[in-house]
Amino acid sequence: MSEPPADAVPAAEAARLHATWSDPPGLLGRLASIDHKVIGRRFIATAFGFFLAGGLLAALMRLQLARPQNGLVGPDLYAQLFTMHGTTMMFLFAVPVMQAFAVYLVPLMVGARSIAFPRMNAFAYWIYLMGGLMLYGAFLLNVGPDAGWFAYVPLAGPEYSPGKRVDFWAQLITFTELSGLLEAIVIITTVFKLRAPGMALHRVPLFVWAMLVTAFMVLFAMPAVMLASTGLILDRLVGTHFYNPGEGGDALLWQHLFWFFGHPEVYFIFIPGLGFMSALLATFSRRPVFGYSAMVLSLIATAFLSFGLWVHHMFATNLPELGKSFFTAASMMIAIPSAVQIFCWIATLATGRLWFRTPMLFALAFFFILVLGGMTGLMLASVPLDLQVHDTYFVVAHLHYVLIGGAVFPLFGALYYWYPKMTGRLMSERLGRWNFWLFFVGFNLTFFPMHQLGLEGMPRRVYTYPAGLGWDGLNLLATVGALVIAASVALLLFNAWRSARHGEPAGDNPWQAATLEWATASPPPRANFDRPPVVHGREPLWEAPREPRHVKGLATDAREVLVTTVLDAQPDHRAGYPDPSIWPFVSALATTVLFVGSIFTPWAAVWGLAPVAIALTAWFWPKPHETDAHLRMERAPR
Amino acid sequence: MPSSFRATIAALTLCRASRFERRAGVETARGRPAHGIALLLTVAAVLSATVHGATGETRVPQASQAASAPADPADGGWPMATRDYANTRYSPLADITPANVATLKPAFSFRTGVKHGHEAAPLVAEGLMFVVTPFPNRLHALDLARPGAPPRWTFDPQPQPLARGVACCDGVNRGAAYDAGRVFITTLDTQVVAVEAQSGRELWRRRLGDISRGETITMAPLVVKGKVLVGNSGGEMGVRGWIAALDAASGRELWRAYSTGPDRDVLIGPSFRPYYAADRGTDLGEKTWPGEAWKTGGGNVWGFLAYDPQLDLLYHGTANPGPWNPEQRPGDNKWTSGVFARRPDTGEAVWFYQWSPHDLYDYDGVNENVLLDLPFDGRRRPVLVHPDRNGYVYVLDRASGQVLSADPFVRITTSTGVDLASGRLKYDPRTEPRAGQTVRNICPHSPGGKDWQPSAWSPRTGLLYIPHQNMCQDTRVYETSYIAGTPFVGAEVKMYTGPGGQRGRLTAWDPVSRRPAWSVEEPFPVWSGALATAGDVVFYGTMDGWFKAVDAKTGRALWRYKTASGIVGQPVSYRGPDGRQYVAVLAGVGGWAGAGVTHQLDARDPTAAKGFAAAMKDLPKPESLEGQLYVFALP
Amino acid sequence: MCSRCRERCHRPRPPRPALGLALALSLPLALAGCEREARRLELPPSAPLAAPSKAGVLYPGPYASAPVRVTAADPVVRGQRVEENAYAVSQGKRWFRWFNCSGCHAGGGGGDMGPPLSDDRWLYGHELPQVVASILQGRPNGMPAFAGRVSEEQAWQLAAYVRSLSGQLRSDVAGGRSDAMGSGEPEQRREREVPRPDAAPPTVR
Amino acid sequence: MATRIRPLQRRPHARGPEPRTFAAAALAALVLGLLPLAAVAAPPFGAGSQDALRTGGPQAALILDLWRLLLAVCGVVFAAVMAAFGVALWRARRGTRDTPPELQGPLRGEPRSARLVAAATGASAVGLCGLIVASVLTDRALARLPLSNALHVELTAHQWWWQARYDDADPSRTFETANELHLPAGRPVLLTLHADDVIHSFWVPNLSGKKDLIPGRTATLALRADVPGRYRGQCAEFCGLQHAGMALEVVVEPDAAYAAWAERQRRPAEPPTDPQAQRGQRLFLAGTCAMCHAIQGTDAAARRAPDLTHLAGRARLAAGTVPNGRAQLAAWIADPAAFKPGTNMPGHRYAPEDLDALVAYLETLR
Repeated sequence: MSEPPADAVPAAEAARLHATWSDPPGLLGRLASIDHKVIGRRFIATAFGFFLAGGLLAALMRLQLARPQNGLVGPDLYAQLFTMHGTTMMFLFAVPVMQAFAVYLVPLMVGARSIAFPRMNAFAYWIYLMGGLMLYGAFLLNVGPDAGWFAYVPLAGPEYSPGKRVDFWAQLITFTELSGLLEAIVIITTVFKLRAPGMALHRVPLFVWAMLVTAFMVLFAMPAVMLASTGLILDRLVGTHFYNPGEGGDALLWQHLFWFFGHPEVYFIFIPGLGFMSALLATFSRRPVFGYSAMVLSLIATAFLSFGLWVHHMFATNLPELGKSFFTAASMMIAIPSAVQIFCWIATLATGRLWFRTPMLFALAFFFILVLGGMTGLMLASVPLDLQVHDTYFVVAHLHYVLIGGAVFPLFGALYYWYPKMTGRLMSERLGRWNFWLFFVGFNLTFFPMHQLGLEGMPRRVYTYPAGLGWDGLNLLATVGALVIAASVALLLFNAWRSARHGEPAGDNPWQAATLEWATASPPPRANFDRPPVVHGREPLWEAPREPRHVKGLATDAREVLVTTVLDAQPDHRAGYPDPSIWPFVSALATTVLFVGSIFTPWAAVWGLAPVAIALTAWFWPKPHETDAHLRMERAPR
Repeated sequence: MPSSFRATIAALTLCRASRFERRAGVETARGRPAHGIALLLTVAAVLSATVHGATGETRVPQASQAASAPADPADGGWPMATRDYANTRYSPLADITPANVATLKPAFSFRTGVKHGHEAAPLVAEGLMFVVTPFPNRLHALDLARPGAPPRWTFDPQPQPLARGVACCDGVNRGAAYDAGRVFITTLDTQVVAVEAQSGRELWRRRLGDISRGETITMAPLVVKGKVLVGNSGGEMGVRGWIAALDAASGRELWRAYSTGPDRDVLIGPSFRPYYAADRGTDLGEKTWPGEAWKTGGGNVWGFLAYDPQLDLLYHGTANPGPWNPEQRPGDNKWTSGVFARRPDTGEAVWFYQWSPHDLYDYDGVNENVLLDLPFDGRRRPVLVHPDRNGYVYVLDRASGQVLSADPFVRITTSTGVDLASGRLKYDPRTEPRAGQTVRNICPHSPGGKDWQPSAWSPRTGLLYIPHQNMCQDTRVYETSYIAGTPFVGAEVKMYTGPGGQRGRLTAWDPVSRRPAWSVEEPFPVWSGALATAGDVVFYGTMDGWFKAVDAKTGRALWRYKTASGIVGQPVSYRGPDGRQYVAVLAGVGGWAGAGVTHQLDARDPTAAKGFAAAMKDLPKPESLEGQLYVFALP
Repeated sequence: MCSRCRERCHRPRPPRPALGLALALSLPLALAGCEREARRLELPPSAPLAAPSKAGVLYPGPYASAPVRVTAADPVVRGQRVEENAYAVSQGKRWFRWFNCSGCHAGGGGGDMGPPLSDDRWLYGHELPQVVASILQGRPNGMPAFAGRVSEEQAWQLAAYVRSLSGQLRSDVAGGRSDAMGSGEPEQRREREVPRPDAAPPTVR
Repeated sequence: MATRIRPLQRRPHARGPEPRTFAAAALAALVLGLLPLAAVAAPPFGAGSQDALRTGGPQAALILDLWRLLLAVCGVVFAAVMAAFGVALWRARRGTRDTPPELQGPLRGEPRSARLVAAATGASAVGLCGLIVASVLTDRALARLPLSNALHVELTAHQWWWQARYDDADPSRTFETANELHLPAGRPVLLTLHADDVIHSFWVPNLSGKKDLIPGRTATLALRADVPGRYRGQCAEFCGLQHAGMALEVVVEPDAAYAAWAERQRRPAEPPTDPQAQRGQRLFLAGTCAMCHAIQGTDAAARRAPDLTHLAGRARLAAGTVPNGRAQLAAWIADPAAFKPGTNMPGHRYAPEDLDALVAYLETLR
């Protein structure tokens, strides 16, 4: 496999392709870029930036809680800290980073020239970035949201959250919703229509399946929170009564809407994690994951079930008992598809040939942490027990076990795994192991004691606690653990920064993995594949090559992609592909003005629309030379 | 008999009668006037027979003969706000009839120069008309004998201005009382002042309450057996209600009965025999309240009082418990929103009945009690007819306090009826206010099916003419603090028009057959009192400034006159020194219902004036906010 | 929101290369804080105010001719700038309900036993110190004097809220709707009522 | 802790022209100098007084039993999964980059793995059903707490304190208290829960699970405390600035002691006899205090802050956060924000003798 392929592309053709798919030069060109790899890299870097910011806030909170009656942070700032931490991690890191990886990887993994709706993809990124910067800008100006990432009304409502803090939060939700929904459409379309010929649905890599399922979940869950946050901002700004029990609204309505989104949201963080796991385990076990169909069905089942258990966040409210029992059952039953996947992976490990590299270590840690988090999840699903541990540190422990164990560990593994593809260089293995072990130890040190703290009665979201209740030691331990995590993350950053220059050159396929992204250069050329591959099985790079190996006939002097059918990925037609454009960026700017303006006046929804309309018109305005080029390439079907 | 001759006789009788009365009142402190009255009654009976013989009918139900004692049926005067002890507001004058009322013309007029709601009834005695204004409670005596009735004197009690800040519903006054050559007025800052009728000289004055705690007096006093009876207002300020008796001659306080608290404060003693078991027990005025809530529990006495000389019983309602938010006062909250029968000499309570136990909506129980003798189950019974704010017309045996009947005269969603066995109002839990919740469709609204505006009773038609409103509301109660001198309400209210689309009504109610005979609709609440006359004409005023006359038997509109301001006063009818029948009313919009206009409240706030300002925002701003007396007569 | 902050917040976010610059620019602003959003939870306790002579009773104040003692140079207002601070105004709203102001002036300020606060007539002056003086000193026609009964800080917050009822405050500082039965437009949605010059303290009507 | 003033939050930096901490400290010192330093009566809360694992009543005990069952089952499952995982790791062959990928097995199908996965999945499903049953049964058992002769308490949560009204069929026997519930041991209690402003959550882990108090809604919670003792509860739903400072003390005592306590609570406050306390009462009634607090037996009847009729009988001030003693009381009155930043109680710069008198009065409210 190491020898150059027999049908190597002539250098001239490669150069032409490169020129065709390149971005225009200069700063403007960068802003105009619609290359999914560029956008994906930016997306990932931005998400990690927010991860660091959110982590810093968490570290501050842990320092405040290190000892009882600590005076480092007052209640006002603390409320902003935990709100910003939760909001950042959920809306600005966990969901976007998964979509970011998808933006980078999915087109490569399905063997596509690029991503579907590339300008929309760029627009989604810019919106996300601007939303995040808006939130942090507000935070720095002391306009940081302070009603919790869940923003329960009436505390987050107009009467008890004066000023504009919660409005910035609600508008951030609008930003991330918009970005998330657009990305979901982009990913779904890419997976459905731009797969390499031959990659029928039953040959789609598990990671791509996970991202597809996630995208569908986003599509169904996000509108709920979009409604909810729009209602909130209308209540606050216009004086509507969605959540005002005094005028026919309901404070509990917010909780239903929020958790109808909020619980699936946990799964659209977790399911991509499962995708990472499958990718990593296959490569480092040197075999395909056992039980492909079971895995896919489990993903889909998880997605469906995840919409049926939002009420377990609300057991302490006064709801009918029968309903609660139903949600107990649903919350427990969702463990089954996850269990199936875990068992399949164990079977994979047991029958594989294990290669313990850093990505694999992160993947293996998943088993310990996620299974533990899953167990506490079962406990939280039980109504009576939840009534004791709900809103205590037990839940804090649980959710970090599930989200960090289920998503961040695989994510770090994924970073180590795909870093060479993105940069062409491997990350340092030695630093990676240090990184892993520090993270693993620090994580457990921080969060395991919180189980005990919660059972011993420590509620969440308290900026301090009295001495003498038996919480002091465990809190200190947790703070020490948090510092260890901080050290570990610093190491990761250092590793990434250093390896970008000094890392070992990776080559096309440093892990000898099976999926299509490794079939091209590292980092991949502008057009992804000099010749788009044709697929004959689930593990295209592991299977013996079969003819035809490549797609032929796509234009090289104009942007053109091959569109295939949804189920069997039969070549369907060639489609012209958009050129880079500055307008998505301008549109995002205009949208930002609209969104931020509507924090202060509802009229922004009127005058703010004008620039958005202008930018969108310019974006979609047919350019004669593009139309001509596409017409030139048109051929009658033979 | 030619009518001019009849008039002369009547005028002569009037002059003699008043002279006689004055002398009797001055010379004998107690008891003596009865002789005079008896004498007068004889004369009157003869005269009345001749007068009424012409129209030739007497109806079965009668205003209690005994109860209407001091007001001589033939006497064309109007000595107290409701004319007689029985609260009938019935004038025996019959010159004005449905046939000629259309020719009624203004005779003279008088401007008071005051801008609050003029809810008072002008009084007529000794050839003078006494007009008491709202705050600053000036008393004007108009000389009826002189053309144009120019003021003879004006008495200014100079009440403290800050009383206006604690008066819940505009600084109104509901009238004075005349007795034996003296006029008694109450002032907003809780004083009772006795003024010599002829000269306007102050005889005595007495302060009965503390305005800095929110206490005010708005009611019309009643003079019974040489005692001036008054009660306080301030149920919206956490003021503990009471009724007090002052010696009419000296102003000395003879007794004071509270509406809440231990029995000794309420003047409940061994002779207290309430009809229903729920009202029996010791210290219920304390035990039906949590903690010390009774001390700020309201139960004020600000409605019209009634007196039955035969039974020697004084009847007075008690107002709503405070605060409005019922959750702050679990229990029956005795003795609020009910009616007491007391001995006027000692104040001792004889019986009590609670219209609205644990009142949920500010349904004060102070509406007038009209004392009648009605046939009930085949026999004539002394009864008390009471159209309550809670929407029922009650008929009680006024000797025992037994409820004989209770029938809705408006649409009611707050209760489903009155259990006659236990006497208890059956609340509808669907409209029960609960803290933190907005309860919708509460009918009638807080001012009730009918508020203070007194009804009139015509013995000729056997109908009770109830001026009332037809409105509903949404309420949200919340926990409120008692801070002395500030409101103690704990409720926000939005009012709106009730079913049918008209906010006001004049309903003619037949208490025997227990149903309305007819009803006239008005766009605005009928916030004025009613007047019934022996000529079978019923008068009332509207808040948009019309003074109207309708046929007592059918409700047919007969006549109307547009005044410069809305009418919330009480029309009266009297025979002038010239022998003619006059009808008088004060115009001057205000009161709770008119506060939005009077005080230029902001109707954009639906809770302004506890909901009334916005519900009345289409009330046209009158030509003048100042009060004006209108007196009408046939040409 | 302080106008500085508004400009900043309205300004579209620069792209990432300029992030550092933006952060550097916003740092001084962050240090200065955005006046609207500050929660001054630790203000020094108010100085004692003259307490009324009779225990437990709100006494009416002197007539309006009494000198207005409170001025904008007052340390509390100078330190707090209540009318630019959304939290202070919202606290004022809290006190408005707590101290039964709403009982006399209605929940939305439309007036009841007391005059409306949401219109253009200011019987005793519409400037913040004048409103504070009205609250503390009382007014002759029934407004009790709250000096000694509320802390000075509370009085300023109350006054700021009272002014918001007629739209005198910036809409981003004034409060939103209440979690209660609606009592008119939320303060932040109210058009500013231009105080009428002719509204003078009424004599006895 | 017992005798020292211990602010929940130390001020990070003094602000303004005069250093406030210094002023408060000076004031407190002054008061301390004037007052004989009374020993604080508040028994300190020890470890375990707010602890779901140490139960004081049947509701918490039922949940604790369920917890133990779930812990055991989940522990076994976790151990089994980890064992399988460990065995897999331990037994699997090792590979490297150059290990040729195994494709044959997966293509042929792997019946042994399939059987094992299916069996494990089936076992999980059965186990989960068991857990659901156990959970539902516990839920039922919780709902079946006998409520005959139950004590009815209306609990209203405010930012940031608890208002309690002990109901009685006879309304004059109802009484109010705040932040400290006394419950008779062994007698069921039915709590009716309201919220005045935002959502709060009632939670006394030693006695029962939590229940949210939601504005506009009414919830009930039944519990029984069998083991006498002092328990600590805390608001468990984020409710704003002083969410952390919203504690609730629950004193479970034998019937007789409870009855005596309740009888004491029903009585209005005695009028003070000592001239200093009388002066304090006048200050209380004439000042800001009476605008928010109530003392039965006086004109103070406001309801925006805890009822203080029997303040001196309580172990702690400020919603369970400050031990109750003269010095602490004085410091709290002078500058509440030093203890609970964001509290709605204003600070007071009383003259020392005034503060002294006020505290002397409040100390009489037994």
